[in-house]
Amino acid sequence: MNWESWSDFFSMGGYGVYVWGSYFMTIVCIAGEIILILKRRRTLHKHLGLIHESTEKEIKNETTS
Amino acid sequence: MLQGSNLVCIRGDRRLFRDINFSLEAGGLMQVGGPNGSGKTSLLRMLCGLSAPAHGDIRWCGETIRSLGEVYYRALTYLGHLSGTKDDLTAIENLRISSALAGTEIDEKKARDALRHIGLKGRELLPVKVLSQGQKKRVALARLLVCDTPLWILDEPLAALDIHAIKLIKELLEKHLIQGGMVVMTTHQEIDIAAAATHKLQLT
Amino acid sequence: MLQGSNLVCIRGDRRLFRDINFSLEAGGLMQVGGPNGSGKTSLLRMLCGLSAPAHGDIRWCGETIRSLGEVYYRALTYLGHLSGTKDDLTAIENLRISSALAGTEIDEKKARDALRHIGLKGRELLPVKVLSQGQKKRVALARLLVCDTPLWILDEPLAALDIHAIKLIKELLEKHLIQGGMVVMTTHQEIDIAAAATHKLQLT
Amino acid sequence: MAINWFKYSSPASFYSLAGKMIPIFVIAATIFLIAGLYIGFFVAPTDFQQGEAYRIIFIHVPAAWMSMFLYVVMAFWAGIGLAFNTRLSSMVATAIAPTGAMFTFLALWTGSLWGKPMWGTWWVWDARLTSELILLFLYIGFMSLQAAIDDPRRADKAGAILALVGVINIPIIYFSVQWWNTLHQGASVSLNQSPTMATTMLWGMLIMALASWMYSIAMTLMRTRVIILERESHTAWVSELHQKEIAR
Amino acid sequence: MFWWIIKRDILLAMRRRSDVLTTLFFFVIVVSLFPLSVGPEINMLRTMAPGVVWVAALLASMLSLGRMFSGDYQDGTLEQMLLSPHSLSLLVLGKAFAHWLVSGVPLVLMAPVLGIQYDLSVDALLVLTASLLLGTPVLSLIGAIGAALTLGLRGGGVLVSLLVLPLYIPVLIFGSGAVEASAAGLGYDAHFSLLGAFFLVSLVFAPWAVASSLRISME
Amino acid sequence: MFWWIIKRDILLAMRRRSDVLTTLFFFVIVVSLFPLSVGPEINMLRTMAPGVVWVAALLASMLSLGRMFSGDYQDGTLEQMLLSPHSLSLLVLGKAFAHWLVSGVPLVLMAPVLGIQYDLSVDALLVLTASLLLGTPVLSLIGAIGAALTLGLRGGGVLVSLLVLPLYIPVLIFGSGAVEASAAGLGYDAHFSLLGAFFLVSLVFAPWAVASSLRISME
Ligand code: HEM
Ligand SMILES: Nc1ncnc2c1ncn2[C@@H]1O[C@H](COP(=O)(O)OP(=O)(O)OP(=O)(O)O)[C@@H](O)[C@H]1O
Ligand SMILES: Nc1ncnc2c1ncn2[C@@H]1O[C@H](COP(=O)(O)OP(=O)(O)OP(=O)(O)O)[C@@H](O)[C@H]1O
Ligand SMILES: [Mg+2]
Ligand SMILES: [Mg+2]
Repeated sequence: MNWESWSDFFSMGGYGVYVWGSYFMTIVCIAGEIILILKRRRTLHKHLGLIHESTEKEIKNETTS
Repeated sequence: MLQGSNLVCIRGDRRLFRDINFSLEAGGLMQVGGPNGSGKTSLLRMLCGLSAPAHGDIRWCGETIRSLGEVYYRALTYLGHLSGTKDDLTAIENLRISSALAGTEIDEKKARDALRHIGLKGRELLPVKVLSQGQKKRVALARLLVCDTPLWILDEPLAALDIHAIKLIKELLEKHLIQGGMVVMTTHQEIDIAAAATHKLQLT
Repeated sequence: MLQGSNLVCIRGDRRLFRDINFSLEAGGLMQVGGPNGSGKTSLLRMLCGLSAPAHGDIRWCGETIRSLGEVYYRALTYLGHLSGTKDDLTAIENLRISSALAGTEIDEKKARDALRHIGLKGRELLPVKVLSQGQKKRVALARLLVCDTPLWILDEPLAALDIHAIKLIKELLEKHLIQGGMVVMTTHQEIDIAAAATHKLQLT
Repeated sequence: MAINWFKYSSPASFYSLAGKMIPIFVIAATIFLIAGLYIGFFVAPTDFQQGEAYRIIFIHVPAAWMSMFLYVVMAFWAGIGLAFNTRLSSMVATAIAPTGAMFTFLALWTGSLWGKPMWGTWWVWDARLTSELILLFLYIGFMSLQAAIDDPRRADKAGAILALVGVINIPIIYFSVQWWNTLHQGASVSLNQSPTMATTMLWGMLIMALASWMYSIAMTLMRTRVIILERESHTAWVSELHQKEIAR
Repeated sequence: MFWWIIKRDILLAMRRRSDVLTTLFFFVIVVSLFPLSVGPEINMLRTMAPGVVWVAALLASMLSLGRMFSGDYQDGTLEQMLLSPHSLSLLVLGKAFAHWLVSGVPLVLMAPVLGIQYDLSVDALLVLTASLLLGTPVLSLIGAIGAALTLGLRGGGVLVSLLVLPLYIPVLIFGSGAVEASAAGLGYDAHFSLLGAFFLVSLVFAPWAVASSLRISME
Repeated sequence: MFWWIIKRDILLAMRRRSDVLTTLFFFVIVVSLFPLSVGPEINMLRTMAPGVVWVAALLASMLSLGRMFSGDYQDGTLEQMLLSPHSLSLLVLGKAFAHWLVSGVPLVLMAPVLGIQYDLSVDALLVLTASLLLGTPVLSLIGAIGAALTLGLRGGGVLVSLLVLPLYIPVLIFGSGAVEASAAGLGYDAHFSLLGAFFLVSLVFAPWAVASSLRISME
């Protein structure tokens, strides 16, 4: 075990800013990427819903007329 | 209202026409004819004030158009060989922006109605660059549906249009003329437009 | 010689046409008609190999045009909505360069004769940008006078031309057809061209 | 029995296959990540020269490796798409780009956070650093080019040409340390030499590299699935699929 | 009207979102090119920094000048603008403002980050950003004159730089001068007041000059 | 065919003689801007010189890329080129060559004069000129790829620099590196052989890449 205490762990021998800055940015990037993909998926599904509705309507129109 | 007297046009070392005189009253139509390169476009651009005649002058309500400046532009709609549409914008955006520039701001609904009327239903939201030649022309012509200027100067408004669209434009012009508007136009196609007074100006 | 089978064209999310079949023999004329935006230009560009059909194939002398590549281009002259002329060069330079690019080098005299024939006498040495709309179109069309390709694909060759020029083009096409050439063309104007066989392809 | 690869090269079947594979890679990535971090922070000893700051290595090096590796993979799939006109491989290439750009950015970010304590400056115009920056520009160029083109097929092909031309940059980055004598550390992991690092350190790094690898695959698959749906939104199978998903 | 023009130009820029980004990246890349070709000594780089950043900003702003009117000219929109009942000078001001929003503001925001790469002090960074904030609108306004004059001429893109660069030079000198003065611990008020004066003068005269050049170009 | 293309492009450039001159002036102005914004210490200027000249050459060559295909695209000539029975790669090579003649050669000729302003030695001047002579064709060839890829896209002018600059960088590094090595009295053979290698590689691959990009852009 390298660390005596939590504060020791967080200070990283005085390099805390640099080490945690790196890991923090990594987490931000990963989370950001995942969120972006999921958001893109959601908007896409909304869009698909619209297309779906419009084609259904067309089909209805064709059958009624 | 619109009067030209003794107009002369010189391009390079060539005199395209001289001593052109005309006067156009409310409800009047002037059809400028002539073979390719006879100076029709040059004349129309002069009437708009985009270029100056070598001699003679052009008056609107009795004053020369140079001295009128923006007052004249407020009464004028010009559609030339170039369409004035942005390839990257949609038809609606193009129409709204070009009318706003010309002094009439219109809302989205009105723009959409105009585009539908001119036969672009379902194409309102496409960028203009993917439209066909005739459809681009229609986007430009749609401005005539939303503007309220008395004087229209149209350079070959019928080029690239199909028969149906030509009929539409014909009706549009006739309506405008009946309401007391004025039209100056050129075309190489035969077209019969009913007007209170029709001048045919033949350039050679 | 030129055959299309089951051609389908998709633009964006719209199917412009499907199941287009035709076959064009020596001396044959195909007139493609239809309203604005019906896909005429798209079809013509496909026939040139500038874009690929979504389904179906196009054959020249039995082989698909993709596989023929440059061999096909040697037999083809295409004139589209765009003129392919350089504004800064003179009519003569434009004609000589565009024919050289298309595979037939011509000398100055021949270029000048062609331009005269098409009605640009006295304008041969002007930069194309000062020419009128119709004169620009004529510069582009002059290529038909000097090329010796069997297949001509012309997209609205008559736009912007005056009556005299239209007659000239009509005669030119008829001569080409009599000599065993093939023409595919579109136009919104009524025109009657005599040919060994005329197909009318109507798109909707 | 031979697997029918062609079956999976159709977007529709790839879509469902990818859907099944994503959880596997996500789980693998998580496990490796936890193991790597544990080794990195609790097993690996303090470096006698650099103190604790060296612990940045556990993301810096994997990120730097992935940034180059993903570019090559992207160019490979884009090239396949261009040569054989297979839609799926082009979509995969498009899907890789953002992840690759992200790793490049991370390599730059962590590198400069490491550089400040070690070299006393955030940035030097050293060959490797600069070429990594160029790599970021290449990724961004690829993405902006594709974004600037509306027609997806055209975007695929244009992007492929750019990606292929840009591949020359990869050897330049990799060998830059040997070609120019610079501040940045040379390769310390190579096949024929014994590693110069403490073994636990090396293990931590390698496991973290595996984690980022798994992560990249998972992200690529997820993004590819979205791209497939976007591009095929008008086909019958997509609307069927959509209905099924609504029903659920 | 002014707003319509700005709205339209921004809309056009947004339609291709990459536009704004690419001006920015151009700026970044040019600034990064210098250390590559000059070499990595940090002291030399630090002295060069203000000059390099300013030259890059100037080039980035100049490069996007070509787009300012040429699109409108080719598709006939400009003809329509000349025939618009609104004041042409105002329209032109709108276009210059839109140009600045799209090509100037991103540079101002990015400059500090690049300054860090050249190891500039915090003070110098602030002065650099402020000088760019005051200087880039001048570049857009002067640039508009050049763009209007070269309209429709072939090779306009390069010709415009020839016309415009000499006019840009005073801005460049005082802009980078301010940063150097601050880095050297001297006062830089004089530089800023001169930049401010340039800005006011160009704000008053440029729209008028552009409007007349446009009318001449369209004859 | 190759010759027809070259002849035509040169003819076009001559029709607007200012084109060639303006690329050149751009180059001259950028090189002269630096002493203005950096300050006049001659030692520093001498160290900067190769880098600045090379960056300026690169920017000048890049600026004229936009014109390479866009004119032909807009007026339909490019369509005709694709339908030409001649090999498209050859046509493209002709265009790149013409671009080099118009935008590269003048720079090569001008470089020694500018180098003198920065007080470079005769040896260094020779190496500078030779490196530009070998490097500028590579710039034209690589640039053609970027120009073809961005054809018809809005904001192409700036997008093309984003695509092309990263690819230019190796040329820049070795080109200016050669001059610096010679100024420092070191050997520069390695630099030149690398530049030569770049040239050959781009000569073989660029026309193909450009031809395919053009076909893609015209679909
Ligand atoms: C922004 C700054 C930096 C960038 C862009 C960068 C880039 C890279 C790249 C691309 C690699 C992988 C190359 C390879 O595997 O050979 C790498 C590896 C490495 N970097 Fe950095 N780096 C930066 C700063 C630093 C700093 C400040 C240090 C430490 C003082 C450092 C230490 C290392 C180490 C130890 C490796 C592993 C080398 C190996 O084992 O192969 N880097 N870096
Ligand atoms: N610099 C010049 N030197 C000589 N002639 C010129 C010059 N500039 C223009 N022209 C001529 O002026 C005429 C311009 O004609 P204009 O465009 O007005 O014709 P148009 O009647 O509109 O023709 P179209 O029906 O083809 O549109 C052309 O005949 C052109 O050749
Ligand atoms: N991305 C797209 N999305 C939807 N529709 C599109 C897209 N791209 C093109 N189109 C449509 O494809 C058609 C193209 O038509 P084309 O240019 O072939 O017509 P045309 O028959 O030549 O018409 P014209 O007589 O006007 O020249 C247009 O109707 C256009 O709206
Ligand atoms: Mg005309
Ligand atoms: Mg058409």
